[in-house]
Amino acid sequence: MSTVPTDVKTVQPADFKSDVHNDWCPGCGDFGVISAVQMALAKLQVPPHRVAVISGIGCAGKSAHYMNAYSFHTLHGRVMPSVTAMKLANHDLTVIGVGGDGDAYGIGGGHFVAGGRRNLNITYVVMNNDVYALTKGQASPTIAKGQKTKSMSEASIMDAINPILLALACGYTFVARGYALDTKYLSEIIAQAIEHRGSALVDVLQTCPTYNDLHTKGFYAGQIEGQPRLYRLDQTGYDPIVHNPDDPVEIAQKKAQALLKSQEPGGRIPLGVYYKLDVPTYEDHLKAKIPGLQEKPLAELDLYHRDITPNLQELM
Amino acid sequence: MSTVPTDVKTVQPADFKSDVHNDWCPGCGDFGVISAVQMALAKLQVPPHRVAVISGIGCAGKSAHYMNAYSFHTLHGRVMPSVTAMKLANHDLTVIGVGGDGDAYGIGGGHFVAGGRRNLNITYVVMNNDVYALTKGQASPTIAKGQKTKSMSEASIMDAINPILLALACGYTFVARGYALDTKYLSEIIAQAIEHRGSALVDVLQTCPTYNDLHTKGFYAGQIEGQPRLYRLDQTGYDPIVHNPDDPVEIAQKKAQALLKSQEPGGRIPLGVYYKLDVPTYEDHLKAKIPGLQEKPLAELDLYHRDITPNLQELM
Amino acid sequence: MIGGPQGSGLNVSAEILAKALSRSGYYVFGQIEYHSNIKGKHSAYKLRISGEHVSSHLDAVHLLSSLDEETLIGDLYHEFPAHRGHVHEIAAGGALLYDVEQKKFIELIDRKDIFLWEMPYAELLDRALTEAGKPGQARAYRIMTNTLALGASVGALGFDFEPVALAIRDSFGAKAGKVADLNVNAARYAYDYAKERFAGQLKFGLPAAPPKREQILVKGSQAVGMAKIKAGCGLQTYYPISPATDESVYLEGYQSDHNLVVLQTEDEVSAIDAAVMGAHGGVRASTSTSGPGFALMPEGLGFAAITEAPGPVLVLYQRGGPSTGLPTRQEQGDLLFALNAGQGDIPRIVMASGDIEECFYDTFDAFNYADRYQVPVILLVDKHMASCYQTLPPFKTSHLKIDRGLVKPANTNGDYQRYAFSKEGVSPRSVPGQAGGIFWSTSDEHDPRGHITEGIGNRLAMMEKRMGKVALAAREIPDGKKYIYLGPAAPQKIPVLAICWGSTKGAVHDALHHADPHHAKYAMLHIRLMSPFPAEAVKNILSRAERVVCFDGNYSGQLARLIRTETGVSVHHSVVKYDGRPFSEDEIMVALGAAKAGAPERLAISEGRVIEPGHGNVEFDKMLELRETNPKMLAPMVPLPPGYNR
Amino acid sequence: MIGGPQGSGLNVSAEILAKALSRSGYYVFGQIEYHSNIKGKHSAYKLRISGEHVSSHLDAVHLLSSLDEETLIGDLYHEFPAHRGHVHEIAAGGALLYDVEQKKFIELIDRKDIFLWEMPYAELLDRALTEAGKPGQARAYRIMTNTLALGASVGALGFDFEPVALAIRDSFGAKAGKVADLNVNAARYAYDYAKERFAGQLKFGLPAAPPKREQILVKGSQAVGMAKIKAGCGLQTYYPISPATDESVYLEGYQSDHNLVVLQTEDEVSAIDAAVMGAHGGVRASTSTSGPGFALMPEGLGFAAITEAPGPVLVLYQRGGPSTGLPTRQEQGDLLFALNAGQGDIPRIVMASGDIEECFYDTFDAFNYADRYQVPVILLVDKHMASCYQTLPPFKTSHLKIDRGLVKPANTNGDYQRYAFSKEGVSPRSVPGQAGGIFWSTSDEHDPRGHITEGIGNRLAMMEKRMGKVALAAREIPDGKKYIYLGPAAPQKIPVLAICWGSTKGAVHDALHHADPHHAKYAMLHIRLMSPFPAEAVKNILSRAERVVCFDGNYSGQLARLIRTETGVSVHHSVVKYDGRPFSEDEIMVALGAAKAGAPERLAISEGRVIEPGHGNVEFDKMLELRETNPKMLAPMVPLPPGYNR
Ligand SMILES: Cc1ncc(C[n+]2csc(CCOP(=O)(O)OP(=O)(O)O)c2C)c(N)n1
Ligand SMILES: Cc1ncc(C[n+]2csc(CCOP(=O)(O)OP(=O)(O)O)c2C)c(N)n1
Ligand code: SF4
Ligand code: SF4
Ligand SMILES: [Mg+2]
Ligand SMILES: [Mg+2]
Repeated sequence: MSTVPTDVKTVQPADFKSDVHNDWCPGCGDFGVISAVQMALAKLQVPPHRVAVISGIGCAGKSAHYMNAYSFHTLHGRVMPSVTAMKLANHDLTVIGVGGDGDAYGIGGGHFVAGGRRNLNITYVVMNNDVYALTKGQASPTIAKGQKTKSMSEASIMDAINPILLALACGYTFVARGYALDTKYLSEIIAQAIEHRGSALVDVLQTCPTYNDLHTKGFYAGQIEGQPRLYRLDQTGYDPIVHNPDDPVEIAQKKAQALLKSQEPGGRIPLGVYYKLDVPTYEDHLKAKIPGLQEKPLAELDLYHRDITPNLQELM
Repeated sequence: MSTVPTDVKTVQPADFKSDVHNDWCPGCGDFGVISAVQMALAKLQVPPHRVAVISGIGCAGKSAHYMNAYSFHTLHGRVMPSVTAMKLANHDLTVIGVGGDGDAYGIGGGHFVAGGRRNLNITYVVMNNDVYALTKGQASPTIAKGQKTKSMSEASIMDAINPILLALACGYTFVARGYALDTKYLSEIIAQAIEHRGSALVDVLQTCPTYNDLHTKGFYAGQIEGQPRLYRLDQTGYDPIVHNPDDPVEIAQKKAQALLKSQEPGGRIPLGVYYKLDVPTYEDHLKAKIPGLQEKPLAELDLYHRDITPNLQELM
Repeated sequence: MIGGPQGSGLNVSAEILAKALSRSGYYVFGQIEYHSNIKGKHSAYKLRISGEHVSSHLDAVHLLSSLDEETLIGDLYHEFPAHRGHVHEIAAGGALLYDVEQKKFIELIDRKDIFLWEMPYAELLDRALTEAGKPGQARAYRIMTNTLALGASVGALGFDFEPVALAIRDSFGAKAGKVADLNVNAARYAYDYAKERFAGQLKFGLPAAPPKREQILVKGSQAVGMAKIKAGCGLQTYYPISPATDESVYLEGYQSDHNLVVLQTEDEVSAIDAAVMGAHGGVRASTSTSGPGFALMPEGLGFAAITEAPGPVLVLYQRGGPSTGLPTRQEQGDLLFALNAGQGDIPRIVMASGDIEECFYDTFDAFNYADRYQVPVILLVDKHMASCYQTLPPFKTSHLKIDRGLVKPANTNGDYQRYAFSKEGVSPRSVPGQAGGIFWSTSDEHDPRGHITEGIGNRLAMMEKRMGKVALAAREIPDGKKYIYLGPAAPQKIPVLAICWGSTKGAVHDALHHADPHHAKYAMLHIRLMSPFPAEAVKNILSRAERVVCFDGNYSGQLARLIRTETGVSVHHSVVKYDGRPFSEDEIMVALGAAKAGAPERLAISEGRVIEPGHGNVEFDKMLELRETNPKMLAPMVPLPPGYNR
Repeated sequence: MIGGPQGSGLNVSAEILAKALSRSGYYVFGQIEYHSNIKGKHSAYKLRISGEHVSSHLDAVHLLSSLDEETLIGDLYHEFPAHRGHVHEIAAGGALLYDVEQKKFIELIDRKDIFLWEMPYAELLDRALTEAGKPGQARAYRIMTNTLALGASVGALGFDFEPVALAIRDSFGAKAGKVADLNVNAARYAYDYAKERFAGQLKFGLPAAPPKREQILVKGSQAVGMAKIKAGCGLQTYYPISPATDESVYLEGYQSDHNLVVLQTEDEVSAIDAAVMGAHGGVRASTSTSGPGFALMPEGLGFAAITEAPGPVLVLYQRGGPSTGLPTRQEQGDLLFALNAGQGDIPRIVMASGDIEECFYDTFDAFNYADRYQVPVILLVDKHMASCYQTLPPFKTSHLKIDRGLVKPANTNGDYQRYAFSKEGVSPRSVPGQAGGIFWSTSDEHDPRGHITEGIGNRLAMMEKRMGKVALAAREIPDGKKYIYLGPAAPQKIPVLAICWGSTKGAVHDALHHADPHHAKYAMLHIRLMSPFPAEAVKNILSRAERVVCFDGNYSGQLARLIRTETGVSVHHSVVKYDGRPFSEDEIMVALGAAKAGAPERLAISEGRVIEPGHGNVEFDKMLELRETNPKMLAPMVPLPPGYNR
């Protein structure tokens, strides 16, 4: 991998911090998520200039500005198309998508579906706060039926999207969940997601103290029948990995297992990796088809001296 | 239900046939699907003028013209938003969405996701032929990785969408699969879907003899290890019904069961109902909130004599 | 004007003051500038208080109440600061009310010509808290500073406290009680303190209060919402977006009262499609959005047009573009997009409201047009109009008539054709569910029955039918709804004609009213209907004008371009403003003055001045210099309200 | 012309004939009309064969080869028939080649002035089949009728068979062999039969073949595709849509040869966004679509513009609108939409190719503009241009130069600003992955570093920077790429000026070339660059013209409107065509004649005539009458090719 730094100095999380003023609300869970991304990249020793961060629009979408990396704060819901093209342009970059839950599962729903099918080697971190925060707290697709935050004018009468299950259905080959305020563990999950060869979704439970008074720090720190609401899958012996990627039976079973975990009775919420499948990526398939890509990323190939004589001859 | 015919004459499938010339290719599986819809409606004795058929764009999209009902041949991928609004405008109508697989799971993917969350009492019949037929057979989202129909310029390098699993993930409360050339059974499934109170998806395996030379009549009639490729779930003792809709555990289990059936090892394909959950519909929730709807559908209410004096007083 | 960080409640305070003044008979116009941010970034609210009707703001500030340092010296904590505070906006003889804690920045202010009024907010707050049994908690309750600043402003202006106390209580609604008491008390301490020391010093005091009347204090988004209710709208669809969301949230609050369904969709593609299908389904349907949302709607617009749906009504709240642009700032940049959105030739009606009153009546008419002509109707409003807050007489509704257009007669002998060619030019429509009214409908070109056909004769006839409806609307819609002209009657010459559209009308109207109430020198032509455009009438008026000055809140002079397209006439001066802020009354006169003095054809205005190309860079560099020469400052942090949940 | 049901292979036959003629030195122009349908509906292919270069079709048909009844009498099996066949299009002295099986419809034809040539296709086919060892299978192989018809046409024209035989073989590609032999044989039977009986009778015979040269036979979609390859395009994104898909399918075939990635996206929103981000990512990126797809792209366009991406190049294949409209028919209805798509003021370059050669060179230039000005570039083409098939000299490429615009210098001292204000007006760009080149980018308004800001000075400067790039392009792009003028040099007067754009150029060019080769009476002004518009130059030319006639393939006269917007000049006649078909050479002269004879300002053309309002309804009614008075006919069924899979 060309992501190994070329100079001696090791990469620190702080290297990924930009200088710009951060205008998130005090106490916003997004701070934790962006730190976790920075920690994960440092852990993997990817130099900042080999990273492209692509975010949508919303509070979460502002993340791109807070990263020191090639950063694109794109359009509401369009993280996936942008991530896709960036990776195609330069498959040697570490490409990370970041965005809100409305961005990813609402307006971006169609792209989210297609992104899973492609299995490009990218990571998508979704800051899931159950609301459209930047537009003042309307219901987002992850708010459950019957729930009403203080910002909503009425309780939701639609079912919530289950991001884990949706990602499984769309074909993401790495599906995980983290918690914004457990930054350290979140950074481990994100590091695994980046290391995973294929499309990785990390849905992050994010507190929005300004608008979401249901899913607060207190809520997540709560207990259910004497057990903490949040717990780590990797501490329960849960095995998310498909060991034989050629076996459709194992794939289906591992998906079913993840499905059951994602709708756990009683309301406990497992954190960690729900599902992981190692199969060739989209780039692998492209490389097999397009010889130049075996040598260099597209953006580095000389495409400017092509000879179209054969194309013309075909038409004679 | 106001869908019971008011006159004596019973409704026949032929009553749902329009007079217009049908320009599908000879042998197209779509003929079977549209017949099945007509048979289902006749079976349920819904009079044609109480039915709204809304289709997308594509070969499948032309269906609306071939139905004798209030018929809307809308836009590519926009079946769901249209279906939603028609049902909101008049919740007493039987509203049926029809469209291709590209329409539903490709360009319409985002709407498909949202449609599942809403759980309006509608039925969505998807004619799934693995190709974008009307644009001459490019890969659609349901073509599997590595497959190449004669119309595709190269084999797909993306995973296929599994419509059953996607629908489960999105929250459709009735998820089924039919086969275009088994019109009779398909009509039974569609009738059940219409009768179901909630959002119903019927994914129909549809042959496209012009472009899809992989999934042909012969293919579907084939055998796998001496067993027919297609078989009926209801003949295997499979129980798709969530018996206690208040029990999240049962819901999760029934979804997991459906997931496993939808990716059956060996390539056998079950037909029939994969999943069924009876919970209040979106209209039910709306009715609880909006008193007028308890009496009449929106389109029949007199909304034209509203008094806005209180609204003005609030601003004084 | 009150300036401070977002989330600190300054807009609430400003609107409380406006309400108190309105109830006392004053005419009020409120304008807010804020960032696309939830908490912390700078916001400023201008209130104009008058003894006569006003519809615009002024550049000059007479009393500035500062809630933070940024109001004083700008956002110098950025690498590229965006502004230098508001002190320079204070007119000579005006006053600055500030918190004693901001003292060190006051020293940087070099204005001998204004009053500098210091307030010990923390101390006053502490007094109120102590009374409420919470001594020593002033820091925790810092969020209440805005209430104290409100009290101080009122005191300094010498206005009565009681109406303000009432308005504060009202703002807490049903849950009034202790918190309201605390707020009223705190405000009163500040009021008393300020009144005692500062009242009566300002040379621009409050005018005499006009006689009390029934008046409403209303925002554009509320006017649109109310009109939708009155017009019988059954289905409103939307996807959240500034500044359009407010209207939908307003409507959400009335779903049960008025039997109205508000549908929050997954995106704007869905929002418009659902609205189109709602219209086909038999209800009046509408959607509201702003530029980024509208950018996803050309598809649905074409669909509505070709299927001849009776609607939807699409309210487009323009904001700063391009792209996400300036989400919370003013621009009138979507005129040409609205007129040309969608492939092919699309019949559409495009209206543009000029003020909050027009918002109400235009919205009502829009539904009638949609039904009568079976076309999509776009109503252009803008951020300024949506969020400005104005006193108005309550809307009259008794004369409003609903026209649902041609509907299928009950007996059509079983041979109903939804797209029949007809003498009226419009085909009677049927509503799904009726016996005998079945029809087909398609986004493809179609025959009278609604089935696809590609035949030439049918194509020609259908195109003429669809486009003919716009020509029909042009004939039927009365002139007064197409444009408003205030000036010398024909055949008299017009020395200077000021043309405007959208919210600029308020500024132009006020400017001319104050400068030349009888229109001896200046006439106003306000365009309300953009498609079909009143080309002949405009051409006639233009032909009488000696100097035509056209105001556009965008870069390219879109209305000026449209006028040239429609009439072939080039305006003499295209005045443009593209700095994300609305035209002020002052700026209108500045531009008219420059035009008379022989300014070039294109005339850009910003911050009260005519600007040269490159002016932006000069200002930009000045700001950098300012940052260098000023002490380092910290970014404002919004104090968390008590009980703030983390 | 050859007419028959879709899916019957008639387009293949026509193109085989074109290839044979082209290789023999003829100039050929092929035009196809087809339905949005896969199999069965009517299609017609016109081939114009000439001894000199031609770029358009004629209305009059000299030889009509009919593959079905519909070609003879129209689609009278519909409730509302769409057409009445093509027999009336045959010029006096022309001929109709038909199958003996169609005899009963021939009796209905009342044309004494044409030859009626009957062919026993089934019998001839049977002969060929028998030879191939498949006697008696003529019904099963009915699909081959088109090959026989091809042979018959060639025979009747008296052209050699050998080039045709070769072209037939080529059309089977590598898999030639027995099937190819069978087809050649069948064609030869028909050839011999027809040659013997009919050759030499037509007064319009083939012209003498020009000397053989290297020439290509190419469609617009291929020319665009080839130019993308030559320009170094690295990423092409698309979502299938007629008539744009052909280009992407063409490119898909060259992915491995040329290291090109073609990405089929989930929709057009994604297609444009991916293209924008590909451009940011360091590759030349493009997307292609038609109206319904473009309707989903204004969002991405604004995004490209505000982030100053070096692209993408967006090729917009116009087709019949509005909405889904007429998916496979001609229209030039998206000009104003392309120019105004997107909220706010968006810098963009909009080009419009006039013929297949321009398609090639314009596409190449488009990528240079995208890089040089860091703006989105829209290239307008249309269905006619995309699918017409023309002989041309092979494109010259040696003079083509790639200009990737300003890029960040290697050493920027760690303080690189992606959106720096610069003298050039364009900021040097960096490519992700480079050390020292990190930048930020946002769809919000931003500072030079790419971070969000809402400051006024910065806003003004950034708007000027972005819009200034279009002004820069206006200065740099040479005149010849902006417009083509053929006519008297200044200061001479121009008696009649014909203005055109897009594929209409071919018809205008041919018409003037034949009517007035030295431009004594008629001059041509073809507009190639729509934004920035060459306003001054056009104004100058218009000022010399005594009568200006502007041709628009749309309802509202979009180019005429644009000219008025940009120059203030109204053309004397706006000639519009909105019947879903391209202008023919004949129609140009008809319109020019009518204009000279004092036609009204708006002049609509269809089927070779000037039409009055209401003409469509008259034609529509005529068709109903025809249906009533003719025998019932069955809808055509496409014979299934052998091995057809069900
Ligand atoms: C096309 C479009 N529609 C709507 C908006 C307005 N908008 C800005 S942010 C946002 C919601 C963001 O919610 P989410 O993605 O959950 O992010 P959060 O703010 O909660 O972090 C919306 C709807 C937009 N920018 N573009
Ligand atoms: C916005 C838009 N993009 C593209 C198209 C072109 N288009 C028409 S039909 C079609 C594909 C239809 O495929 P599918 O939905 O699977 O239906 P099928 O034809 O296979 O029945 C496409 C891409 C369109 N009409 N609108
Ligand atoms: S509104 Fe919520 S999500 Fe947005 S910055 Fe504030 S706390 Fe964070
Ligand atoms: S192309 Fe395929 S899907 Fe379309 S009509 Fe023909 S057989 Fe049916
Ligand atoms: Mg969110
Ligand atoms: Mg399909």
